Amino acid sequence: MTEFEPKIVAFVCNWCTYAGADLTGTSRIKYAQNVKIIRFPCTGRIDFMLLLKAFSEGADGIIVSGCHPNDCHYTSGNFHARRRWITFRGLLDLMGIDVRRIQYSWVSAAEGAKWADVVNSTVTTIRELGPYTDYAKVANYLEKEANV
Amino acid sequence: MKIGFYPGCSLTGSSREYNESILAISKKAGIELVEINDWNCCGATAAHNLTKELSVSLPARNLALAEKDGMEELVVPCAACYNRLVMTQHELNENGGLKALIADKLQMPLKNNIKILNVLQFLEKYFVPRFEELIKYPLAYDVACYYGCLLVRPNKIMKDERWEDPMSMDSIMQKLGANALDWSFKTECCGAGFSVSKPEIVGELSGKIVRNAVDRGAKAIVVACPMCHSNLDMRRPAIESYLKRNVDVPVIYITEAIALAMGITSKEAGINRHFVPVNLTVNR
Amino acid sequence: MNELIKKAASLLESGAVKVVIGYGKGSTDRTQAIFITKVEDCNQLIFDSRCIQNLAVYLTKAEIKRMGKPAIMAPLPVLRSIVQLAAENQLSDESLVVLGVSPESNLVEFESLAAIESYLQEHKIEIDEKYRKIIEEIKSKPVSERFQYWVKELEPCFKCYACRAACPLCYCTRCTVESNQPQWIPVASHQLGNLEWHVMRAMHLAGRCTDCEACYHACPMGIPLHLLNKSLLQDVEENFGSYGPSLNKANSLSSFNPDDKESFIR
Amino acid sequence: MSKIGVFICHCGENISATVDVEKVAEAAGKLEGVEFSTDYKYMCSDPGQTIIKQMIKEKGLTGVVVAACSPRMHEPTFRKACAEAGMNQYMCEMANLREHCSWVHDKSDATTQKAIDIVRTLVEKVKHNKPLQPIKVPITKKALVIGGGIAGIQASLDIANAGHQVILVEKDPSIGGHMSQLSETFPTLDCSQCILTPRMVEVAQHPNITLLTYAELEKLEGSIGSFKATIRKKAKSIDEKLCTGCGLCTTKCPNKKIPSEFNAGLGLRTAIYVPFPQAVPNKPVIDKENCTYYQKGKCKLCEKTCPTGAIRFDQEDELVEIQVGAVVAATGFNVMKTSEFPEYGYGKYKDVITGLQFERLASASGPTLGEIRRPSDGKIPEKIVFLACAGSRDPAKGKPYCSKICCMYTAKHAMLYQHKVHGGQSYVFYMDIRAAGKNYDEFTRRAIVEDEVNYIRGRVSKIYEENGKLIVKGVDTLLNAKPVEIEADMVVLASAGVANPGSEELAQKMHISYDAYNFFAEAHPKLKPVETNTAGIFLAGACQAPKDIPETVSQASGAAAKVAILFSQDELSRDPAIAVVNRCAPPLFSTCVGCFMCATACPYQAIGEELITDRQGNVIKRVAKVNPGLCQGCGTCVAFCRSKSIDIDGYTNEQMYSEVMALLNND
Amino acid sequence: MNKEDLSFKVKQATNVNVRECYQCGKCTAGCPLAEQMDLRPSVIMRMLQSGDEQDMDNVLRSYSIWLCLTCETCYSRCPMELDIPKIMDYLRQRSLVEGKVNSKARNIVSFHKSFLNTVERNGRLHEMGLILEYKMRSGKLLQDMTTAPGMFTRGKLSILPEHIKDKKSLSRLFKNQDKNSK
Repeated sequence: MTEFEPKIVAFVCNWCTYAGADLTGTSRIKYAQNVKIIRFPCTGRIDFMLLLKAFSEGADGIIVSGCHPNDCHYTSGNFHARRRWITFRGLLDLMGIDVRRIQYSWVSAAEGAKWADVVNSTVTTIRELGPYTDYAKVANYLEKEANV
Repeated sequence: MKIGFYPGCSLTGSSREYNESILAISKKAGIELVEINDWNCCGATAAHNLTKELSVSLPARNLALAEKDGMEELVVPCAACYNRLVMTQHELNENGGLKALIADKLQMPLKNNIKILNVLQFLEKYFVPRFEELIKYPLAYDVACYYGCLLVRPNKIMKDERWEDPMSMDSIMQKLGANALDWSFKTECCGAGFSVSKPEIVGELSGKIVRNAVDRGAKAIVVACPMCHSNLDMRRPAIESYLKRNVDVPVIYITEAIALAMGITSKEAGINRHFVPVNLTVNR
Repeated sequence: MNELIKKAASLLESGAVKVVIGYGKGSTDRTQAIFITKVEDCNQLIFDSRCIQNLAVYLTKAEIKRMGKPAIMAPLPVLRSIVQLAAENQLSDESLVVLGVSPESNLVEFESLAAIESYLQEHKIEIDEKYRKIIEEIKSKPVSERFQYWVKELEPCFKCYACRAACPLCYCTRCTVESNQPQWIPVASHQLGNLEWHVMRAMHLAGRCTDCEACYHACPMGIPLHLLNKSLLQDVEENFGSYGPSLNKANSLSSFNPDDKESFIR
Repeated sequence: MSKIGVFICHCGENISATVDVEKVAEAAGKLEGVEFSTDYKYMCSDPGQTIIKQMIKEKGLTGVVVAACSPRMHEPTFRKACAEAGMNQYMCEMANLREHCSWVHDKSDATTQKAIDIVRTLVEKVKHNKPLQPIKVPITKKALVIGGGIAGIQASLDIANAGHQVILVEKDPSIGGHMSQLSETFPTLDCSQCILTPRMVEVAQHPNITLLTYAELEKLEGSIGSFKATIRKKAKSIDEKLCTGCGLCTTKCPNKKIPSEFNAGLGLRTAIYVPFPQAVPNKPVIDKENCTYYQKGKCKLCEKTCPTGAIRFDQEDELVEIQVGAVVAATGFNVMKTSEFPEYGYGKYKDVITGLQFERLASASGPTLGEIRRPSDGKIPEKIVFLACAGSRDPAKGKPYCSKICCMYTAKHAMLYQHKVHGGQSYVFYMDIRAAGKNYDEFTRRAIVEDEVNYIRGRVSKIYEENGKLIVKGVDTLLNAKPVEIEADMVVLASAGVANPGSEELAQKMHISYDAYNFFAEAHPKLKPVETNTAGIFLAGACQAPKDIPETVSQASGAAAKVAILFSQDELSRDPAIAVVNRCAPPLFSTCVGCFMCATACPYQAIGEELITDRQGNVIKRVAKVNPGLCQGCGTCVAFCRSKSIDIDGYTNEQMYSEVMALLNND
Repeated sequence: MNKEDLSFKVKQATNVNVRECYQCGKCTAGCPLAEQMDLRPSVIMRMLQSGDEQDMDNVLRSYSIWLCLTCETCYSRCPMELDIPKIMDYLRQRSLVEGKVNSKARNIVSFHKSFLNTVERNGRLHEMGLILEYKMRSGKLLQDMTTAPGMFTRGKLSILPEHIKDKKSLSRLFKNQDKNSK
C-alpha cells in the first residue's frame, strides 16, 4: 500500500503570501507537492464557505495565509479576516470539524523560506492526522445516494 | 524572617570576615539566615576546568538540598559560588537530558526553581528599603566599588542591564554616605583562581585594578567576592612588587561597610582579619 | 395588559398605525401571532409565558409592510431583534411603534429606538448556565465524536427552513441556499447538505443573533440549533468584547481591532 | 460553450526540467472546453506570443491560459498579446508552473500531476471569466516628496524641472539633512556645504516646488495617481510673511544652553533658533519644549525685540490636505549613539564621539570652526583612534549588516585629522576595508600611504579612562592577534547607520513594507530598486539602506524619473477587479437587502447607497452601491455578504468556487 | 562540517559553531591574559576553523587553554555571541583525556586536581589540606611561606578540615568522573 498523500489547498492573498510563495520559487527552496495554491486579492475576500467546500471536495487540509497585521495591501482586509477566522474556528471546533486541519499564517512577500516551512509543517501535521475520512464519509453521502 | 543561606567554603576559611559581617548585619536587622543542611563545595573553577559533569552535579546537590529544606530564596554571598549555582540552574533548565542524569545521580528530586540571590541583590531587597532605620553612622569616604567578573558575567545570564559599568553596589555605598567613584576597572578580572598557582599573574591583574582605584582617589576598595578580596588584600605583596610601589588602600566587603555604618564593631564584623589594615572609622 | 390593549386601540383609532402585531389565542392551547387592524379586535391581545414566538420576524415581511405602519408587542427578545434590525437599516424610528412588554408583562413605551437600546442595557443577553454547561460538555468530547454528535443531531433536518422563517434576522430576499451560481449548498437534505446549511446559517448570524431561540422552537424536529448560536455568542463576547445589539456600535464581525488576540495564526 | 487555448511554457529548462510539459499539454487538451493546447520553449518570446495570437484567430478562442511563470511576472505581457489578437485581455489567465511548481519540486510524476492540476484549475476559472474593460483613473500630476535631505532635494528638483508640481515636506526647520552637517566629502574632499547650499536655494526659489518645513506626514490615503496626503505643519510660532530672518530674536533668547541638533550635540543653540546660517528657509522657529514662555508662561523677549512683530505664540499646528499622484519617500537615516556602546563607556566619556560629531568638529561652520579640538577640554588631540564597524556587522548589537559608508568616511576623517593636526597620530581599527567605488580604494590607500594613518586589523574590546587618557584595548589580528593598547586623546566611533526613529510608523502610514531594521523595502532587490511594493510610492536615499551621496543622488534621480514617467500619461488604466452589487429583474431589482454591513467593512468607504425607484419616483428599494473610483478590489465586502449580492470581477464567487472544485477533483 | 573536525566535535559538545567567528579579534583584545598566552583566543578560534590535524593538536597542547580564567569577558563582548569560555572548558577536558596537557600548565592542573580531591575527601574545600597537597604535587614547597602564617594568625586557615555528613551521596557524584587525576 502506498503512503498517504494529503490533499491540501492553500487560500492565499495576492500581495503577500502569493508573492512570498513566488520568492520561495525564485530562491529554489524545495517543499512538498501536496499543497496547491488558489490566489485571492486579499484574505478579506476568502469566504468561509470555500473552506467547507474544500473539505467536502476531499481536501485533507487547508492553508489560509495573507499579509502580517498592519501590512495588508488594502490596509485592513486581514484584520477583518482574522475576526472571521476566530469566529469560524470556534464554530468548527464546536461542531467537531477538525481545526487542526486548517493552518492560518501570515507570510509576507519577503518570507519565501517561511512559506516553505508553513507548507512542509502543515503536510507533516496532516500526514499524522491521516486522511479526513470523517468528513469524506459525510460528503460521499451524495455518491451513496446516487448509487442507490 | 528566614532565608536560605549558602556560605561556601571560602567563607568558612580564608574569608571568614565576610561570613561574620553578613551574619552580624543580618542578626542586627532581625533577618535569620539558615544554612543549607550538609551543603558541599560548588566545585569552583577546578570542576568546570576538569570535568563538565562535576561542574554541574556539585552545585546541583546544594540546590536539591536547599529545596529539601523548603527554601524559596537562597543567599549566596560568595560571587564564585553564586556564579556556579546560577550557571548550573541555567544549564539544567536549558538541557533536559542533563537535568535527568544529574537528578538520577543525586537520588533527590530537583525542581530547580529556587531564587538565588547574590549579596547585592540580598542587600537591595532586605536592607536598602530599611536603611533609614538601620544606618546610624554615614561612611563618608571616597570608595571604588569593585564587582569583578562573576557577578555580572556572562551578561546574557546575569542580566545586569549595565554590565560593563554596573551601579548596584555604587548606589548602596552612596546610600551609606560614601562617595562611589566613577572608575574603569569595576569588572576587570583580578586573577581569580590563580591566587595560589600563579600569584605573579594575580599581582599584575589585581595591580592594575588597585592602581586605577588609588589614582581616582579611592580611600577603600569595596568588594563582594572572596576571591577578589583575597587577591586584592592577601596578595598585596605581589601587587606592590608589580606596581613597584607601596599601596595601603584597604579592601573591604560591602557587608563590612554596612556593618560599620550600622554601628557594629570592627571586631564583630571580622574586619581585624584583613592583611591590609582597615583604617576606616565612622564618627560616632 | 389592559394598558397595552388601550394603547393599541388608541393607536389604531388615531390612525397612527394601520396594524398591531401581537400575540393571540391559537388553536388548542398554543398562542399565535395575530394582526389586528380594527380597534374592537384589540382585546384579543394576550400575553403569557407561552408567547415565545419572535414577532419581529414580521416587520420585514413584504405582506405586513403592505398593510401600513405597524405597532408591535415586544417582550425582551423582540426588542433585541428590533434594535438589531434597525442597526442593519431595516427599521427606523418612523417605521413602527413599539409596545414594549416588560419581564413583569407591563407595557413599556419608548420614544425612540435609541431608548430601546438603553433599556436593553439593563436587560443584557445572558446565556443560561445550563446551556454553557451543555456546550462545555460537547466541546470536551474528542473531535470526531463531536462531529458524529452533530451529524446525528442534524440528520433529521429535511430543509423545511422553518428555522429561517422564524428568524427575524433571516430577512434576505434571496437566501444563499437559493443561489445556484454557484450552488453553494446542495439542495438535498442529506448529511452534507444539512451540515453546510447549518454551519452557514450559524456564521451568518454570528455577531447578530440576539439569542431569541425562535429557530429552535420553530424546528419541527427539535434540532438544538440554538446551541450553535449561543456558542458563537460566547465566542464573540470572549474575543471581541461585550455583546448586544446596538445602533451606533459597529457590528463585531464587520469591524475589527488591530490588537485582536488569537493563538492559532503562525 | 467556451473555447479555451492552453499554452504551456518550458521557460527554457526552468519548467521542463522537472515538469513533463508535453504530458501537461496533452492532459490540458483533454479538458472539457479546451479547444487547443500546446507547449513551447519560451512563451514570452515573440514567436511564443505569435503562437497565442495565431491560435486565438484560427480557433476563435474565447479564453486563454498561459501556464508559465508567476502572473506577477508576465500577466501583463500575455494579456497584451491576447488583446492584440482581438480577445478581451481579461479572458487570459496565467497558471504559475514555475515559481509554484517546477522550481520548488524535484522532477517526478507528482510534480507533473500538480502542474496539470494547476492548469485545470485556471482553465475552470477562465470558463467563468467575463470580458472587462480597464478602469481609467485620472493622474494628479503633483508629487509629494517626504524628507528634505540631499535625496529629497535632488528628487524634488528633477521632478520640478520635468515640469511637475512638487510638495517637499521636511520635519526639521530647514532642509539640507545630514549632508549639510558634513565637512568634506570623499573621495574628492570637496566641501559638502559648498556643493549643497546652491541646491537648497534652488529648491526654495523653484516655481514648481512648494516647501513645507517643520512639517510631517500625518496620513496617506488613496492610491497611485490620486493619493490624498494629510500634512501636519507644526507651529513655528512665527509669521513667516512678516519675519525677515534678521535673527535679532535669537540673540535675545535667554535659553542659550540647548544642545544643537545641527552640531550633533557638540554646540549649543537658543530656544528660538535657525538651525544653521545657510538654513533654507532662513527663518527661526520656537522649540516649545525649551522655550521659557511656553514652559513657564512668561518671557516673550523675542516678541519684544522682533522689529516686524512676527512672533506668534498663539500659533497652532495646522493640518493641510493635498492631492498628489505620486510619493517619494526620502526620509534618510541616523547613526547609533555612543550611549549604545557599553564596552566603550555608555557615552560617559566626552571624548568618545560618533563619526557624525567628528564631521561637525572638522567642518568650518562647526563649533570649533573646523579645528579638531576634543569636546571635554578643547585640547587638540595628539593621538586619535577611529573604530570602523562600530555597531555594524555586529549581531550582538542587533545590526548584522554592513553600513557601507563607514570605511570611506573613516578614511576621510583620518585624512582630515592628519591634514589639520600636524604631527598628530591617527589609528584606524578595522575588520575589512570596503572601498568599492570609483576612486574609493585609491582614496583609502592614500590615507594609509601618504597621510600615514595607522590601520590596524582588529576590533576594540574596551575603552576606559586612566589619568586623562582614553585607553583603547584593541588587537592586531595580522600580528598573530597581538594585543594593542593605545593611549588616545580622542576616539571616533564610525557608528552604524540605522533607520530613523519613527520610520516604522511612517511606513505603516504609507502602507509600504520595511525590513527587520526598519529600513524601507524596495519592490525588487535588483529590478525595482526605487519602487516600493505600493504602486506610486518610490524610494530615494538612505531610508532604504545606508548609502553614500553619489548613490543617494542617483537613486533620487531614478525615483524622480519614475514619477515623471507616471506623470507622462494623463490617466492610468487600473485593473477592473472591483466589487459590484448585482441587479436582477423586478420586483427584486437586486438581491441586496441593504443591511450595509459591507459598507462598514470596506477599508475605502467605497460603498454608498442607491435608491431604486419606480417610474413615479417612489422608492422601492435601498441597496448598496460601489463607487468604482474608490474601490480597490480587496473583496472584503464579498466575503461579508450573506445573500451573495455583491461580487468582485476577476475573483467572482463562481470563479473561486470552480477553482476549488477543479483543484481537488483530480481523480 | 566534517564529522572528524574538532570544530564539529566542539559544535556537538558546546553547541557553538566556530564557523561563525569572523576573526575580528575582539575576544583577544579584551582577554586579561592575552599577553601571557601562546595561542590567543581568536587564534584558537581560527585554528578550530582550519580543520587541520596539526592545528587541532597544537590547540590541545597549548598553554592558553589553561591560562583562561573563564572571566567571560570575551563572551560578553563577542559580536557573534560565541561562548568561547565554554569552548575553553571543552578543550581543557579533551586535552586532559588525550594527555596533551601543556607542561607549563602542570601546576595549574595539579592545583585543580588537588582542589577536587580535597572536595572529594571532605565534601568541602579544606584550604590547609589543599595548600599542602598542592605543594606536594607541584613541588612548590616554599611558595606562600610568607602568607600562610598570616592566615593562621588571622584565623583564616584551620588545621582540621570540615566534613560533610552524607559522604555517600558525594562519592556517587565523583564516581567514574574521568578527571584523570592522581
